[in-house]
Amino acid sequence: MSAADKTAAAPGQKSFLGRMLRSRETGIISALAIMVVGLSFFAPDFASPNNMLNDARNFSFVGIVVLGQAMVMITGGIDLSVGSVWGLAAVSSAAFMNLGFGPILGCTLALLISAAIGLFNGLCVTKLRMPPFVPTLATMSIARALALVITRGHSIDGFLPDDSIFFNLGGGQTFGLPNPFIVFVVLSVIAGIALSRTVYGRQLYAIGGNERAARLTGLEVDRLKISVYVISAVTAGIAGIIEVSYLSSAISNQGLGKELSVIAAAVIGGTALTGGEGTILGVFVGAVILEVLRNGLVLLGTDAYWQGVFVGSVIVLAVFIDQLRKGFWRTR
Amino acid sequence: MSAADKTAAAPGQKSFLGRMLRSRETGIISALAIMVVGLSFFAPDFASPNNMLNDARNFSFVGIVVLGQAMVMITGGIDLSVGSVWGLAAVSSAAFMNLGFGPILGCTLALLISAAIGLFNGLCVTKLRMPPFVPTLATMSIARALALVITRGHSIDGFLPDDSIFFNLGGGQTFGLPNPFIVFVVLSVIAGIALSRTVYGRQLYAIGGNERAARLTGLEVDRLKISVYVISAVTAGIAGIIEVSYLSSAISNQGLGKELSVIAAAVIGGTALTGGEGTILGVFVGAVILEVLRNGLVLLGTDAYWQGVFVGSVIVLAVFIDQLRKGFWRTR
Amino acid sequence: SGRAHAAEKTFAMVPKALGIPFYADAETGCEAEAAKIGAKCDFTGPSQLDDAAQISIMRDLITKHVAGISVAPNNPDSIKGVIADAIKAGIPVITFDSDSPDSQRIGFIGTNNEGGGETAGKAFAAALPNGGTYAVLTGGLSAANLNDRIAGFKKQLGPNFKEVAGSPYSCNDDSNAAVQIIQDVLSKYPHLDGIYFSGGWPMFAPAAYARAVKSRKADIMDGKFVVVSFDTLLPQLKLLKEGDATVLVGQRPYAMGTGSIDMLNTLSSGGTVPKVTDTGTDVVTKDNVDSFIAKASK
Amino acid sequence: MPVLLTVEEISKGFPGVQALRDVTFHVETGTIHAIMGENGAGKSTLMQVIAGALKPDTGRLIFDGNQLQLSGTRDAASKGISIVFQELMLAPNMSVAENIFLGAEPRVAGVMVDRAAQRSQARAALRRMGIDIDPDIRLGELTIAQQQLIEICKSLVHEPRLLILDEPTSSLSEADSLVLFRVVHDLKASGVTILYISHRMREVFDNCDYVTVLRDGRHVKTTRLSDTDPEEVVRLMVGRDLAGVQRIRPMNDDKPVMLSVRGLSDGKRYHDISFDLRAGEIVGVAGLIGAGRSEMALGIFGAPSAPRGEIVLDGKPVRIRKPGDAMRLGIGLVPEDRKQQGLVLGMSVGSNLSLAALSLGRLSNGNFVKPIAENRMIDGYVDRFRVKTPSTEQLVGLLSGGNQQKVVLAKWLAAKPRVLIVDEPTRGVDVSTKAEIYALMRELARDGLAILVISSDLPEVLTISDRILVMRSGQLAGEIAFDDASEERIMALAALDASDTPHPAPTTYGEAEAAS
Ligand SMILES: Nc1ncnc2c1ncn2[C@@H]1O[C@H](COP(=O)(O)OP(=O)(O)OP(=O)(O)O)[C@@H](O)[C@H]1O
Ligand SMILES: Nc1ncnc2c1ncn2[C@@H]1O[C@H](COP(=O)(O)OP(=O)(O)OP(=O)(O)O)[C@@H](O)[C@H]1O
Ligand SMILES: [Mg+2]
Ligand SMILES: [Mg+2]
Repeated sequence: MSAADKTAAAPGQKSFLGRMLRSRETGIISALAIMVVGLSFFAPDFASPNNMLNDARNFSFVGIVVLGQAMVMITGGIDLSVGSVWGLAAVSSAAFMNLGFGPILGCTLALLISAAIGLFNGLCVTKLRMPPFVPTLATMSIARALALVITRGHSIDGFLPDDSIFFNLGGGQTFGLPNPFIVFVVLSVIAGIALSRTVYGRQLYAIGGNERAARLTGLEVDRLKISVYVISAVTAGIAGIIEVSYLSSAISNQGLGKELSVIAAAVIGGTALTGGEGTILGVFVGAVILEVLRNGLVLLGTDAYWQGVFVGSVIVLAVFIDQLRKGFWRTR
Repeated sequence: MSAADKTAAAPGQKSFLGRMLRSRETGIISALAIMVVGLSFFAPDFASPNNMLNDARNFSFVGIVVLGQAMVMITGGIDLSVGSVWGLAAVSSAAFMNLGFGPILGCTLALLISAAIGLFNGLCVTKLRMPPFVPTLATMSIARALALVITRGHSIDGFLPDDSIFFNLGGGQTFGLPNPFIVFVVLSVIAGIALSRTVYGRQLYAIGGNERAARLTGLEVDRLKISVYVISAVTAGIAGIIEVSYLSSAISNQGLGKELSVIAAAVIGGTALTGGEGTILGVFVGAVILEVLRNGLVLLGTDAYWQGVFVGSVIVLAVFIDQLRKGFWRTR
Repeated sequence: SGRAHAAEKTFAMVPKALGIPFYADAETGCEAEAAKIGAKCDFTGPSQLDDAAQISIMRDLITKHVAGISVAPNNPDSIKGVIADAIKAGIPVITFDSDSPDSQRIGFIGTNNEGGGETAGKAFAAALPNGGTYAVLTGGLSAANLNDRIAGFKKQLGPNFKEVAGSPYSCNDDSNAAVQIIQDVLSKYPHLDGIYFSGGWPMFAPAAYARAVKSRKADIMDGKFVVVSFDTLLPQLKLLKEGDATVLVGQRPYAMGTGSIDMLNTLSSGGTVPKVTDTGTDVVTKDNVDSFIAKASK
Repeated sequence: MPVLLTVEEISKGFPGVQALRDVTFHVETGTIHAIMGENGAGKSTLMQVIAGALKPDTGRLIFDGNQLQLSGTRDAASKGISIVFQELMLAPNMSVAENIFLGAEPRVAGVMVDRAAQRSQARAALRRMGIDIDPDIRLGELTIAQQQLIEICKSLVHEPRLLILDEPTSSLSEADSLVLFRVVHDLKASGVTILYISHRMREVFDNCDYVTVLRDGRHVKTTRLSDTDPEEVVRLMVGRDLAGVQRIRPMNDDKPVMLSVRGLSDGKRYHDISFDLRAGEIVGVAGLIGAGRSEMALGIFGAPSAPRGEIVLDGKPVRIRKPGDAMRLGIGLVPEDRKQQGLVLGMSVGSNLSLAALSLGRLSNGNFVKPIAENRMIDGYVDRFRVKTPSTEQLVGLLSGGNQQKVVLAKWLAAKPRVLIVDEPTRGVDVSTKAEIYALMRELARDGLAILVISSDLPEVLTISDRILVMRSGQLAGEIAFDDASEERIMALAALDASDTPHPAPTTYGEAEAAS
């Protein structure tokens, strides 16, 4: 369905509603809608504008990384290194600024380091034919260690004067919306267009669907695959830098364990681990669901120890609703 | 090569050496051999019997769980919940014994709980057609939360008199070998025979190789898949219980993050995430490599901050050597 | 309305992460004290050590309008913003266990980790008057409180002490891994003079720990091998009594829990509290271990 | 003869497609019963219903006097019905013996596989079919043709009374088909009934007793083959008379050489291949299975490129390192295995169709796809090839085999190549579409396209080619000019053993095939 639904839209032929209902994301959007309605009812604070803005900021960090991860997964890969690259980018950008490089140069260098790790992953997957799990697991370990080496366990702060505009990136607002959220939306739109409207995106789906056929159709499979690992690492780097700006401090365990949240959001959003399937709208909703859930559980005053039970149950339920939707339209 | 090489041995036709060299595991065994030789040379303590016995105990915990994980992966699945099931089994067995249930009943109940989680995973994967990542991610969260609920963050100890035979399971030795290692070896032999010699094992490979074909050939695909998730959860439970016996204390974060070590060991051992490939010998070696590496880095006196860099590099190198071997025999 | 306590206050306690026995003791204290004064203790924190997740939870608590927050910051700098926001929203905030002195938090209750480390270092140096080689075992390499304990510890050691290569060793708060590291370290350095644990992880697995140090047990009893550990949990006390450790230095998490509630209650009723409240440290040796065991087992 | 199977009013629908409507007919015991119909007529669907792989929406099956209630393929197998599916249903990671006995392993002690017995029984089963394959070899290392034979071997393990073969010969050469037919006739002699699907008219008339024709999911007619002729069968299938495809003598004007291959060799599967291909020319490449034709074609296309030899395009030597290079130079390759190599099964018909063109930068503005131009192009080819699909958004994997083949062909024509290599272009394609494809190739050749057709279907090679290259064990065995071309000449060159001619070749059928 994926690619098909996105590209084809025989105009006028089908009603808008029909198309909406049949689209991949209906199930997961319904799951989100149910959660939002339920929470607004049981936790009145949930619907307050302030809380919504907080949520919007919170899901943006993971959300940005999910965009890159989704592209990797569409080609049939997986990137476990994102959490560590996030941490390394955070720490190295702060360290560069601490050395007096200034925000722009410092962040650029941090992103270049991230990209280099993505490049390494991509080369191992393509040129050395490793299963993606292996090099990304290795760089997960390596990048985290490098972050530790840079900080030697201490936090880096005071790298810029408190009134520096850099802190606006993560902490500030524009038109009343948190800046990280704006970055997330802009990147989502770019990624969405790239996946659904460009030749590049179409080729990624083809690689994930049938790599051999893609190769025999003349696609530069290796180059395309390398590109997604680089993109994934760069999105992780962006998240790390924005988080540094938000926290105004960098520590080596930033992004720790985030690879699981990121992959979970992508999978909940309908991205297949086997490749060839997934949309940006889906993973966007997936990222939002996870944060709304976390926020909702605190607002409902759930016992902290039980929260994991609810998180797990909602993940299964959300995907179950999605399956129902698919089943419904399949047996129709 | 895998399946064929394992089963086939047209007698006399091929030399033993030739078969060894062509077997799937040669590459990874060479990688291990290189490590062992290098370490014995640079860290003389490494080869001491005492250190070897310590290592044997240490890799057994993860090793036992890798056996179940390998079976899941051979059918094309993945089980992320093992680390949390490990923790839940540890905590619940200790809690049951604390309630005076006695070691046998307490451990049996803990294993039943583990099996129930595996059953849930299996049912979601087969009956609800979820990608394995989803339910096992959910139970990863749920089982960890349940362990927290049981302990409320405290550790459980003093659940049995200090001289109870139960503590022998993890801490004792038999014929001079640590008991966990013996359990690991016995379970490996059983799993190895099950995978390579029994109808059950062959059917697991068939499912991973071509699920549709397996289904249309009349295999009970759903039942087989459910069984591997149950087995995987039970191995995780066994590891948890043996760890409790070893530590004589249970805490909710036992097994935290172990799913990654377990999957890494399986992948390093040549198990494909796409299913249909993998051997017990391979994953056994995979588990050993990870522990030898950890132990070796300490014995070499490596800077703690840099260790992650070495761990990552060795993972890539080990798999690279494996690829070389494959490439060598492929172009032959 | 018939409800006498319509305004039952909810005070939130935010640890660095869930599932750590130390904070579980603080939670017990928090709940006991809250029950005493007819308030509610809402104990909630991130599932793992994560600055951003902790801040998110703080923001959620502000949204919920709790009556006060006591937090153990994962990172003293990044927490400043959300503390300021809470204060702005009229919610009093104090810190416990770890502090954020530059923030607008009203008070701090706990022990100074560096001070605790110094206590441990003093005991270590006293036990090894001639100095020697030593190793440090810690949880996560980037945990600020643990790093403070190590820094304080080292400050007290003279020039005749030498840290071995590879130290500090990190066990990531995993008892099994901690024991493995001790085994490895003792194989590599069989003549090590002392070891310092910045937290009690290996000793939370008493049987395994006892086996791991068995080869040096006689040395520990003779004072030729010195083991100084943070924390004073029951299994540790028993090990000390058995002669498997030299000195334990402990903080008082239960007191941090009760104290937090008292301070927050005072603040929410318009009172004032001191800037820093020291809950003090316990130093346990062979001489006073029995009284601690008696206290801990009751 | 007694009736073995009665199909009664079977209907089956899929989302958007009514595949079968009230199909009713009888199959007599001990006969070879052909099922024919155009692509998408519902043949495979019907066979899957009979074999228990699909549940019919309505209708009944009566087998040996009893009504069948099948719970699955295993149930059907235990009742005596086995099927060889149109797509291969094998596990590539397992050995040949294991595949043959999958789900029916000989056991010791209840749970253990008796590997010695499995191996020897597999060897015996292979020998009975006259196949020389080591039962221990990994299945994935075999060619599709060999895998197809293994698949048949596998279906015989249950000693079926009714054996269903869904296009078993589509990936076999004539010589390999003979092996199969020998087995089929042996089975018939031992009382087994066979349902046989094929698009090859001659095969059906040579080997079968009855034919049932389906059109658009409806039963059209069941008749003895001796009571009918190919023209009538075609008419029943298509619903109208088909214009014949004639051999057309090539014009003898001097067309420029488009592609010239010199000494191409990969050192393993093909050696020292040299030939010229002129603009507007259709050159056939014949040979036995495994002769190295496909590998040679891939070598030209750069997948992987041949280590030795020279390729000259338009008089200029070119270097082709990867398929992308070949495509940019105007070379296209329709690969032989559409599922593995040709299509992205999980993508829509439309996206598959435009993939090659998009990669060449057609239909896009910079990197942005031009949706309107793309849809127009897709609709154009779907109409022109009469691809049977509910919409261009349908997943290509859900189309019938023949329609998938049309999509692959269309995909490559949409890339507008100057040289087109087609490997088995009509594998699994019905007669009328075959005729269309031939006509289309002619038309493209007339417009100057140079076409190299690799085919194991002798009538096809004869019909379509201006001249024929024959390969034998990796080398060019010779070239046959238009006027000298005959099946005997080809076989003489392709096999050293010239007496091994495929069919008795009764002339009437041969002409009928060419004419249909
Ligand atoms: N699983 C499915 N989902 C949707 N449509 C299907 C499915 N299977 C078959 N169809 C459709 O049902 C129709 C009949 O298909 P079937 O495979 O039976 O044709 P066929 O006669 O075997 O054709 P061919 O000669 O090309 O193999 C086709 O239009 C096909 O697209
Ligand atoms: N992946 C492979 N591994 C091993 N041998 C192979 C492989 N692919 C092809 N071969 C062998 O290479 C030889 C040439 O195969 P190729 O497919 O080129 O022949 P062909 O003439 O095109 O036959 P076909 O009729 O099957 O298309 C055959 O002997 C075949 O068995
Ligand atoms: Mg068919
Ligand atoms: Mg071929």
